[in-house]
Amino acid sequence: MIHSGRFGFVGRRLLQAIPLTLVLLLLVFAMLKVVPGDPAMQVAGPRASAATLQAIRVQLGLDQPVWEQFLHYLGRIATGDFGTTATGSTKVGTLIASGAPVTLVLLAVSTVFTVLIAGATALLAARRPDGLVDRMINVMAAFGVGVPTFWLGIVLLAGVALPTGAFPIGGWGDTPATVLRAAVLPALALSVSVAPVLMASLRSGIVEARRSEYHAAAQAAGVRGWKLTRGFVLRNAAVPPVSLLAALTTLLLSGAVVVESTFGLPGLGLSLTQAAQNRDFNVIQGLTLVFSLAVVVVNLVGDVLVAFLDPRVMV
Amino acid sequence: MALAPAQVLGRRRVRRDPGATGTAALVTGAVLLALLLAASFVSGALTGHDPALTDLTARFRPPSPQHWFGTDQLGRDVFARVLVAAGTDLPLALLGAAVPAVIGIVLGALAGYARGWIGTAVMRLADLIQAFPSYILLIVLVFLLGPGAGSFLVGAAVGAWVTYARLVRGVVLRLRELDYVRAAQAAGLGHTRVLLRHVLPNALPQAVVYAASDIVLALSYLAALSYLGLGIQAPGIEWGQMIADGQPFLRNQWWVSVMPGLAIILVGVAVRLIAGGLERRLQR
Amino acid sequence: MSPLLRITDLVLETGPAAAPVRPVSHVGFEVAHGEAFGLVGESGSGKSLTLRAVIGLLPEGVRQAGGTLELERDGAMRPYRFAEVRGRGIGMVFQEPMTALNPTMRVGDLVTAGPRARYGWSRRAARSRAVDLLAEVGMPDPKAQARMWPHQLSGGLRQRVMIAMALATEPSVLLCDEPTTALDVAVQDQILRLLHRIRTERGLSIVFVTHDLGVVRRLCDRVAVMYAGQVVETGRVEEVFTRPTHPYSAGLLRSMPTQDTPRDRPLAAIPGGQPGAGDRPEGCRFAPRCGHALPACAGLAHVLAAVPGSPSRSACIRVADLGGPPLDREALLSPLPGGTA
Amino acid sequence: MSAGTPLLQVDDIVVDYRPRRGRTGGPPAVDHVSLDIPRGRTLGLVGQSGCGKSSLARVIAGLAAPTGGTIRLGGAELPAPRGRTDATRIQMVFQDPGSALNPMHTVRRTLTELLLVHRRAAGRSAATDRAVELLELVGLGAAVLDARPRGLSGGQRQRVGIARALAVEPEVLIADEAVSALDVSVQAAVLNTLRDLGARLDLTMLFISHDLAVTRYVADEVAVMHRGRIVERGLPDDVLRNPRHEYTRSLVAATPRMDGPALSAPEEARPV
Repeated sequence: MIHSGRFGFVGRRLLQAIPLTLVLLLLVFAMLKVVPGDPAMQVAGPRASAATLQAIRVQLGLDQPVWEQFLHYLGRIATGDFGTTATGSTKVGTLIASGAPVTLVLLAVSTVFTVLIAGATALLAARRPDGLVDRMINVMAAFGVGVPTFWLGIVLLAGVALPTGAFPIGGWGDTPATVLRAAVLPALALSVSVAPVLMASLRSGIVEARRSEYHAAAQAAGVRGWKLTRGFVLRNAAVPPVSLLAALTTLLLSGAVVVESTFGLPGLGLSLTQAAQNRDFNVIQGLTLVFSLAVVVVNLVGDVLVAFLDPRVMV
Repeated sequence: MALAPAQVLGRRRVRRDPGATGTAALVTGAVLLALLLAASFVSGALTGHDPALTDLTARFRPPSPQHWFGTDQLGRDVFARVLVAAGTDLPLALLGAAVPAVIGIVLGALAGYARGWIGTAVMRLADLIQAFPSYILLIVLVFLLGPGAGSFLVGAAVGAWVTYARLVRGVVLRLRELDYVRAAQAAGLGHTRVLLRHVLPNALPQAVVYAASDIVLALSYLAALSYLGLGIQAPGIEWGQMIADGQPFLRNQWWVSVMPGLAIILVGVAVRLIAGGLERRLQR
Repeated sequence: MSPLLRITDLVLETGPAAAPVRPVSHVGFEVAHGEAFGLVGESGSGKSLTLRAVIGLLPEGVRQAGGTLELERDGAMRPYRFAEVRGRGIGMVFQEPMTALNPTMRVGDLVTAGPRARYGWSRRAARSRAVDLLAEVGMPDPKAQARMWPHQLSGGLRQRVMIAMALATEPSVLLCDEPTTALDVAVQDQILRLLHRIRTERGLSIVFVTHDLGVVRRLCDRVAVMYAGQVVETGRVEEVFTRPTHPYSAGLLRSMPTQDTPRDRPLAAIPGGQPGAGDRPEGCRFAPRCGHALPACAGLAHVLAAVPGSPSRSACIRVADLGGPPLDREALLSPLPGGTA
Repeated sequence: MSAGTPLLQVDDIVVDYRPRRGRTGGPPAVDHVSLDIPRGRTLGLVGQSGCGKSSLARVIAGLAAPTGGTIRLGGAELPAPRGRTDATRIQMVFQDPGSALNPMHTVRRTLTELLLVHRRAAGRSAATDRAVELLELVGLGAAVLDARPRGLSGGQRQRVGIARALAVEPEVLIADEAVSALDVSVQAAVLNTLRDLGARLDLTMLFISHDLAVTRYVADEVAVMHRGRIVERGLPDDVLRNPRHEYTRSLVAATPRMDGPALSAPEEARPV
């Protein structure tokens, strides 16, 4: 009946996500093969003798057939073992565990900012389509998209954090209060480049709903005020932005990588940048996997949300 | 490159006054970029300061009539260096948008027109690539291919074509059902001719307008990569790199790091003008 | 007795205030109680805009620049404010069943949205009233269909939901904007019969906009023929269709093939095309295409005058000297060459 | 309608859009249709949306391959897909004036491209002259040569559509709801042109429409299509005045006529 349609749809999306994840795992694993240079050499150093190199290769299981190595790799991933960092001091797993909360908080706060900024400006812009306010907001939006996140971070540091001291000029907090305070500026920098996309989608959703025949039909039937706006405008205008949410979260995630280095936040983004700078393969492989799996999950959540908001999505 | 913000902004159906044909915006934008690019070759003569000349006596001069953007930690004129950097940033940003544009348009048109397995194959590949957030894709490529312009361009090509492909495929799928395409097929014109002469020309305008705003994205990715030390390396000069180099002196000499960002925004404005102008010209 | 709805001297404008364009200029007509009034014309004649002006739902950029809209209340014609009549005196049905129903709302909630807002029906009362309304418009399974979404219904059923939604607030006038144009002939017939039944059962007046002369004949008692933003003829349907008093109505009636149109001669098409809102000539707007035009017609002020020997009213000054209606008599048929419209 | 073997012979055509295993229950879009049109005559095909008339038209025009059945022109079977020359032998005029012409091309380019590709004219100037001839044939002139579809009225666009179909000198012209989207007065003018061309060029035509009266006026013979099958065929006045098949009767009764009964007339008040 009706409901099975939606849960059926969600079930199908889940099934579709599994092959995608497997392919991602394969790709990330394959990265090992593409890396220039010999992994064993990286461990033992360039001057190691052929015998030591061979021993390391056996120890790392590099001599086994590829698909066996892949299964072995899957086994290790399942238990959270992503290998050790280049310096060998910490396990990549712990690095991920410590960095994840920072990145998650940053994403959460910037998502809140993005929704607030986009929501407010969209409602303002949609009040009089093509009016002065609407055109001005569109220009600012075009600006926002063009402003590099890391530069905005620096301007916020120079213009707000340093002079007022109200916000730390880098690093993370340890209590919820200090964490929030540390997250405000980076999250703001991050959301300014993403909010315009959500704003444009919400704005066009509202304008189109107001210009639609079902809106006129409701008015003709005497529906007015908040009932009209909620039931016939917002409910329909929310569909396009929600379907964009997954893509926007991916944008935020992507931006976070840069913002974390501007503000020195100890998140997964900073680890990824540092790993790239120090050519730390295991960290890159582990983080790439974590990030892409996160995107798969976010897309899934996005599809589910759309399915519940828009009954036509029964495909 | 996961989702190009400009794509959504570009699709506004706005009733602009029919008078403005968009040429004014188009010309201003293009002239701005051309001037910036030209200035990058003669920045020394233009500003009266040799961008590479270190002069420790002139360290950290704030912005002034002599030094519009002030001087940096080695006493070099920041404005002159910003102009020189344009010679690196602009061409790479243009290429970073053009390369994926070509790939995306071709694959998108094929996926839309041929449908069948080609269509699904292209779209599955697109889903896969979009599973990697753009910076992560770039950073992994830098790791594999080493820092520098090369990995940026490969990253742009691998990541950004997806949006073009989706845009063009959508348009081609719609155009394919229109009567005039059916009429061309019925009149015995071969599929290649119908696709190249009748379908693509009507799909290109939207792709070109988007491409114009994709340059802004490509520039911000290039600058970010260099800011992270994974893009343009010294002795090359690039805006993101300049911002990163100036960050340690942010407390008292904010201009060293802040000023190069203005150039990026100026390019963003110019390209936005071009995109707006193009859109209005093509809608006419 | 006084009519139920009266529109006088309606003027609609669009474009800059300094140099406005008038898609509708000085349109007037009356609709009696329980009467089905047809507003017929080709695309661009302004019929749809006129209908939307009656309930104040003009598209963005179009504004009412003149004219009065009156509804009869306790014996007197009184101008009304749109907020007063929407969902009370006047209801409206739209053309595209696909876009006229809120896609994210169940049919039952949609149908009772009006009365819940206007009369404060409770949720429970609304649910049962919804089923009754859907039954009244002939839905095969009202209880189940009340819980379905619009996109799950066929075009014909969606149009019935549209009608139920308009009837829910007990209007005295139902405005219909080409509700059957997008439908199949068989489904259209059912909807026309439904509208006729509801009109007789509820004593409802209907204002029906269409380009289809057959539908007007089928459903309407009186009709107004619109051309280039003006009413050029108005009268009882049998009268206008058999003895047209305006060359455009005559030309329109002749150009539409019927079961017994002679098949060996070309159709009497009207040469040229209907002028757009921006480039309408002075005086009689049909003059450039009219076989009977005189120089005087170009300077003509538009007036819907009575016609000697016919209950219809016409804007053509030559009706009398052409020997009165029907203007499409063989004698009058100036050789209308196959037009190159 | 004898006159030797008919020019167009359509035998036992089936069109089924459902995937092979999903074809249980319910008829295919076109369910074993056979029809033929003698040279120089016009067959009218009437049916409501979804009856399969457009699917049939696209198969005959070579735009889609049928699931089953054959199409013969002048006795010889047309292969699917058709080669360049075979493709020109049957041409189509489409319904929607808004999308019938390539919005970016001028009328000149739309016509000359076809004339040059199919070598119906040697060189650009010869192609332009031939294009003007074609435009005059359909009641337009050289004035519209350099206009883009945006600058033409609905009626003019449909006329250019007819000129385009005639450019490759087809043997059969299919008009698929070619006047349905036009206003009544414009429709009459285009119908006159179609009838006039039919006579002057001795065109063999398949005129497809949902409008009974229009089809009766244009066609020499009328076939009625319902749920993928031809349910009735005969002379226009017979099919309309005394329809034999139940569906045709209901179609004629449901079609509102300018000279038909009003619903308020007493005998019409049947329950809904």
